[in-house]
Amino acid sequence: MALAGLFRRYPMEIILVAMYLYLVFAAPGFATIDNQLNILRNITMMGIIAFGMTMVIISGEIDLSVGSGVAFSGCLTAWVTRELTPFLGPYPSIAIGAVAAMVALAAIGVFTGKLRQHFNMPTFITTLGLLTVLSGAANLITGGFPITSFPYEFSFLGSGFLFGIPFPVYIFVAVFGLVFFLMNYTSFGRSLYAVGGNLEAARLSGIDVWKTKTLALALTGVFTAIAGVLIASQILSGSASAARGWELTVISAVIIGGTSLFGGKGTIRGTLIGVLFLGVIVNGMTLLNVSEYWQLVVRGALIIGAVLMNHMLETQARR
Amino acid sequence: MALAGLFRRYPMEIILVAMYLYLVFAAPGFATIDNQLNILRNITMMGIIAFGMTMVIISGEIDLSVGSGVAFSGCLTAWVTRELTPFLGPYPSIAIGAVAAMVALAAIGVFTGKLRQHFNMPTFITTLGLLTVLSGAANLITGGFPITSFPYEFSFLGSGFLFGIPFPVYIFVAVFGLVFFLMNYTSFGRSLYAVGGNLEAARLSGIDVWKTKTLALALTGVFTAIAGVLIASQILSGSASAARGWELTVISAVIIGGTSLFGGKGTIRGTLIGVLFLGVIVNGMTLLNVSEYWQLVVRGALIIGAVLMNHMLETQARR
Amino acid sequence: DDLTVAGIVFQQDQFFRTIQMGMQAAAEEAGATLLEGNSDSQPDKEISLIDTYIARGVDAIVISPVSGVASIPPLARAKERGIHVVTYNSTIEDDSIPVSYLNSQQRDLGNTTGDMAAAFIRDQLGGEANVATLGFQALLPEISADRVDGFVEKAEEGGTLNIVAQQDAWLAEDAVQVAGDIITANPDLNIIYAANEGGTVGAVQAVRNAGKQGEIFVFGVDGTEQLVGFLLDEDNVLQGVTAQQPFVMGQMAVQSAIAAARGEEVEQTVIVPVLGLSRTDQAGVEEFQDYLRSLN
Amino acid sequence: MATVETKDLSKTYGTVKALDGVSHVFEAGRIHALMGKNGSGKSTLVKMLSGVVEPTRGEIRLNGEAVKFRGPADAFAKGVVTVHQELSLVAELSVAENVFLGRLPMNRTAGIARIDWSRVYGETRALLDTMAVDIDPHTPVGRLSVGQQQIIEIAKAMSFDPALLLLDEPTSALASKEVEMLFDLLRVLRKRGVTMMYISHRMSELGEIADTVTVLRDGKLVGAVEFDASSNEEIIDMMFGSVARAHRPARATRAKTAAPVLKVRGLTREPAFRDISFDLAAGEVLGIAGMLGAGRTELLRAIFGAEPPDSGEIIVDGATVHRPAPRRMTNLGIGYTPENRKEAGLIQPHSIHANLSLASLPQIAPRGLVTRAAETPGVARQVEHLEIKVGSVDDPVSSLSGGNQQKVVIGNWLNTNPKILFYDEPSRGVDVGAKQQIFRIIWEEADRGVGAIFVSTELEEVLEVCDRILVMREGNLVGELDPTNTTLTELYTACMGES
Ligand SMILES: Nc1ncnc2c1ncn2[C@@H]1O[C@H](COP(=O)(O)OP(=O)(O)OP(=O)(O)O)[C@@H](O)[C@H]1O
Ligand SMILES: Nc1ncnc2c1ncn2[C@@H]1O[C@H](COP(=O)(O)OP(=O)(O)OP(=O)(O)O)[C@@H](O)[C@H]1O
Ligand SMILES: [Mg+2]
Ligand SMILES: [Mg+2]
Repeated sequence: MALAGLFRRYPMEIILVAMYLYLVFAAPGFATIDNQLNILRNITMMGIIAFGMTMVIISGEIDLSVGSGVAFSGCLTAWVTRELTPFLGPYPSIAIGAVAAMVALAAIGVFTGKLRQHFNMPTFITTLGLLTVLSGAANLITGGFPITSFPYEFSFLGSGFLFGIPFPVYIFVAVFGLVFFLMNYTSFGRSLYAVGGNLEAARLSGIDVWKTKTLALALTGVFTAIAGVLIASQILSGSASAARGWELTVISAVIIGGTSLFGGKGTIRGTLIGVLFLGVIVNGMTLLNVSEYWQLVVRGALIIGAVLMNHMLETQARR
Repeated sequence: MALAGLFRRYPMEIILVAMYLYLVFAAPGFATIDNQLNILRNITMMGIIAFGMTMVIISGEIDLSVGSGVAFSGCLTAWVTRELTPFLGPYPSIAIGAVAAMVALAAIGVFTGKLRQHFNMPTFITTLGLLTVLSGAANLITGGFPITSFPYEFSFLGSGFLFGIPFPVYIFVAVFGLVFFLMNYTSFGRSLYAVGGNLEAARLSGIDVWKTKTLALALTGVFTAIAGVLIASQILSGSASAARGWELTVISAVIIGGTSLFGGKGTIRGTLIGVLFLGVIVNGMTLLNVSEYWQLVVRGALIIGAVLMNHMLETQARR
Repeated sequence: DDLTVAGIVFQQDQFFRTIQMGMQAAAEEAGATLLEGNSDSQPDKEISLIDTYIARGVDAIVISPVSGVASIPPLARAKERGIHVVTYNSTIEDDSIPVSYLNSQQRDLGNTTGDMAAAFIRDQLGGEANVATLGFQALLPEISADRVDGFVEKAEEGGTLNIVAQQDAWLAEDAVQVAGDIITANPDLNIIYAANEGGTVGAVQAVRNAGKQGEIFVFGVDGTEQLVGFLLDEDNVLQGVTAQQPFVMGQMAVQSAIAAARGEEVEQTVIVPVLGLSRTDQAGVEEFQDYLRSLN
Repeated sequence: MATVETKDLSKTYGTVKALDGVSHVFEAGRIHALMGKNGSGKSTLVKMLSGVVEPTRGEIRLNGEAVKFRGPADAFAKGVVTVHQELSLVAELSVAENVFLGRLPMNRTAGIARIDWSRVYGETRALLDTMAVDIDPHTPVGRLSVGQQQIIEIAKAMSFDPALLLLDEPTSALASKEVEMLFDLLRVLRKRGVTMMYISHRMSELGEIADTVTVLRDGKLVGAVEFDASSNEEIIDMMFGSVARAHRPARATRAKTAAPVLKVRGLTREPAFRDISFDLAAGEVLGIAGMLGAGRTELLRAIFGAEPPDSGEIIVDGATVHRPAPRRMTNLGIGYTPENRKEAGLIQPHSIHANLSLASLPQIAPRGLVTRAAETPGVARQVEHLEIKVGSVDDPVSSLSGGNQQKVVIGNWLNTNPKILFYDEPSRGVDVGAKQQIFRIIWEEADRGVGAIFVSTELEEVLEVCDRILVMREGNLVGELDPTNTTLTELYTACMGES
């Protein structure tokens, strides 16, 4: 049957559409344009990081530090802004702060990659340690108080609209485009799959496996910093408690999108679907006014269900 | 040199001893018997779970749900106790509640194993979903408020002393002994290494690979429930917010102890060292009055440092 | 005499940070050593902290317990060892343990903002309002409920309240999203009440995101620099907050502890008054802003 | 004693009929050679007999009784033991634990059953001694060479005391000495009445041990003959049908005047090899012969930079290479096809397409931009030239049979247009036809000026393919031979040493 075939090829897409249709009828206000834009804006931050994480996971590594990375870069940007504004004015200061955050997280990605290369340190453990370190560092920067050094207009970045579309959505689309291009049309992208699929074979084929992995980690660092700056703009301050626990949500989105945790397999399109899936669930449950406790249960069950569906279809196809 | 050789063979042990000596001199109150017993009691809960987790990780899987598993089983025990006490009196009710929690978490372990077996669902994602589900379930059981159905004497289990030693330490030692025996003197234990090291080879050798993995997951469920009951006894109530974030700490302890995240390699002795290492760090920093922010930074850095040390020695040894 | 006091908070945020500063000030003044700990809202972590301080032999523990019941056993152990326990902000259900309890009543926090909302509903909204609340049920259910219910109780005095949504969101970035979702789901929403600082910041930003300034009004909790700034902003979103006085609370708590350790009499219960800050009283808000700046 | 009968036995993977209605009786107490070109279904048949995969259709009878294996353990219980084509040992565990994996002996003290470790190690020691193998049972298997691992695999099978022994290309990683040892063991087993099935692509081995030859083609049974009553030609005809076989073309005798493209001086990497010096001329096919563990693989990998050497000099085109690494050597025009394709040669989840253009990425995408248009010619060329049997080039490479996978490994390197190519056991697990194709490719490339180093454990191949042969023994270069006036016996003696 055509439908069955369609379902086998695009299971997540179809689940997403089904959920969507249900919510259109069941959830008050879901189908409004405002709400759709809202969903879009809500998923941008995690989405941007998830695109980086997709590359990292395909390359056979993982990054557990993105949650506190977001907090850290927001705080760093706010701190630099506060310190420099008296000399340079707000906007150059913000720009310097944002660049500093990107450079810092990219450097940390390189550090993680180097440890992996030279000492075979699993990135799982390095980034797990960094999760704690960065959270401490964010608190040290702020001294425990949110830094509120941003001018009001700065909130445009995270909250403003351009041609009727939330501004961060443009950044989201740009990052998606960039990663899509990298993964499908460059040797870097091809190498990601190769090093994740079989490290030794990739190495013997002359691929610079460490450069590939390190670049994926560093890019994720940059994307994390971008998300951090966007969050800081949304809440108009640098807060050390922002984005706590995001690492696991971002990884969920990537895996819901069909990327294999063992590396070598996955697509950026899938991650987009995964991110939308999670975004729609949260939005839908809020609109339906589901209690927080039930939200936890439903969200966990849907994550398991969605990935299970993918795996069932795959298992079936292999028979 | 003898010392160098010793260091190469027992790196973590030596780091632990060095840290210990430092704290004896630097941290007020560290060297008292009270404080040593205190450290012991504090590590028992995580330690018990870490022993189970060691088996799971060696078998090539992971369990991210243990944190909310602890909360869930404490709440379930408290709830059962509240409902049954009018009919059976407190102690039979607690016993039934504790057994119910163990059975529930063991069943969830079996569920996770079955999904892995039949649909090739990575345990990372199943247990990640369960982390959320169980946390929601714990909150639903309690309605958000701690359930205080335990008689005062129940606190003996988690807080009492027997022959001058905190009672939970006996449970800790018993679980350690059990897992040590399992891993070194039973075919189940050896199969753990085989299925984690080379799944296909294990299967071709006639090992029931899925039974092995599932049993490790179920045992970890039981241990998690034991830890949950002990915590409930310590706080004399079932609380849904207990043990948040434990999963990553427990995994850190296992990996600091030298177990490979990729499966097939590790020892239970190593995990004991890893658990002690983390316990001593937290206790020492509290006694030294290190600020919360610096504690985060130091803890993360020490985790990275300790694992790095292990890996550096290994890399060197291979040359 | 060299006194050692352990001061335990249960969260890292501006409120508790300010409490710690108050504690430090009081300890310094009395020449006592202050040990700082954070229980992270987790009963198990709290136990291991308290036990560690008992082992270290502190003279007093000043604590905001994570739970009214779960925190009793370890504090009872501390008391057995002759350690003086002072609770602040939250307490335990066993009155015999703490020598003193200082708090702003959580219900008062809700009530005070509720009074402002009642006046607002009566005067500006014609006696009827659609209201959404943001709490922190999954984090600290008891306190969250006290604040939200306290708010609703008083706000109802200003007219008819339709509660259209009750959700959890205590971190600013979560609150931006959740409040944003609620706003789209309820086009006729008038009021959002957020029960903590992060929720209030997020709710204000969500209203701004939606461009609903002047249509949706936010009431909240806590007197931080950012929130005070919002009260002075001209876009008329944030209407009122109720500030606790964390610095004073921390200071008084440590003072009580030291007094108890020196064998002096201390008050069993001390209510630290809360302070309503309303957009209608700009002078009061500015005065509070000056006070905040003087702390740093 | 076990008679094996298959009835209409079939296995389909998706649309691929791996085995298609095979009905045959394998008589008890004999050695049955199972022949067929790559992908003809031999391994699939063995996997079904050993309970690893379940048949799609049909049934298996042991001694007349229908059996249904739900897993390898069921097969063991019936005395069916298998040495699989792909190595299946746990690298982290010791030799002895691997031998007893899944059935560790227990003893009972105070009512508690526990593993009897002294028996595990004692019995393994004894077993290895009877096989005259000098490997410490405590060694982790991961430290052994591929050949040594293969021996452990065989030792493991022996330790079961099988009634039916299935051997899927057991000799593909073994050198002559070990092959002889294996055959001796098999003959002893045959005397004891053990039934055996033996898969190999080495025709020469059949004469030594096979009683019957059963041939599969494209999943179907072609027929079975008594070995004594047939000839090699007949068997090869059965395997390939009417398809014409490649024959060795007259090798253009090259002038040995060409300048050396590769010079190796005093190369050492302890403990694998030491003080190796030789030259390789453009267009020359240089063989390196040696016994198992002689250090050939290690030498090639060291020159290629996979594991850098301790000391010595590598000179490519007259320039010394400092700090060799795969990437640097690839850029210098050197290629290396590894001996273990599964671990080191292929990206298994990748498509055939991507695997064929992996090493040549720098050429295909000089500025880092990959387009399908740039890749397709190379991919298509290799599929055609190497006659890789593919459904679609977008299928994962793991769906190919062993031999076809090997061709992909070689094709990947040919696409880089190398100046020098190292072939490490390129014919491992490749059928006779494909083997000839691969040899032809080696010669053609050599004629175009590519210098080749050819390593194979099959000495006949070394003699057939190479222009010049170096002999290695225990990590030392011990001699040089001219294949045109060397006999197999001479080469074998040179590899074995004086004793
Ligand atoms: N797991 C699998 N999934 C899909 N197709 C498979 C699988 N295993 C084998 N095949 C296909 O089944 C056919 C028979 O494969 P098999 O491995 O039995 O061949 P073989 O005779 O052992 O070949 P070789 O000599 O190359 O080892 C091949 O076409 C192969 O591609
Ligand atoms: N990973 C390893 N660790 C330790 N020793 C090794 C390792 N790999 C190989 N060796 C040793 O190095 C020597 C050379 O092995 P190598 O694999 O190069 O031999 P070879 O001639 O290619 O034989 P084959 O590939 O047929 O096994 C052997 O003594 C082997 O035991
Ligand atoms: Mg085969
Ligand atoms: Mg070799």
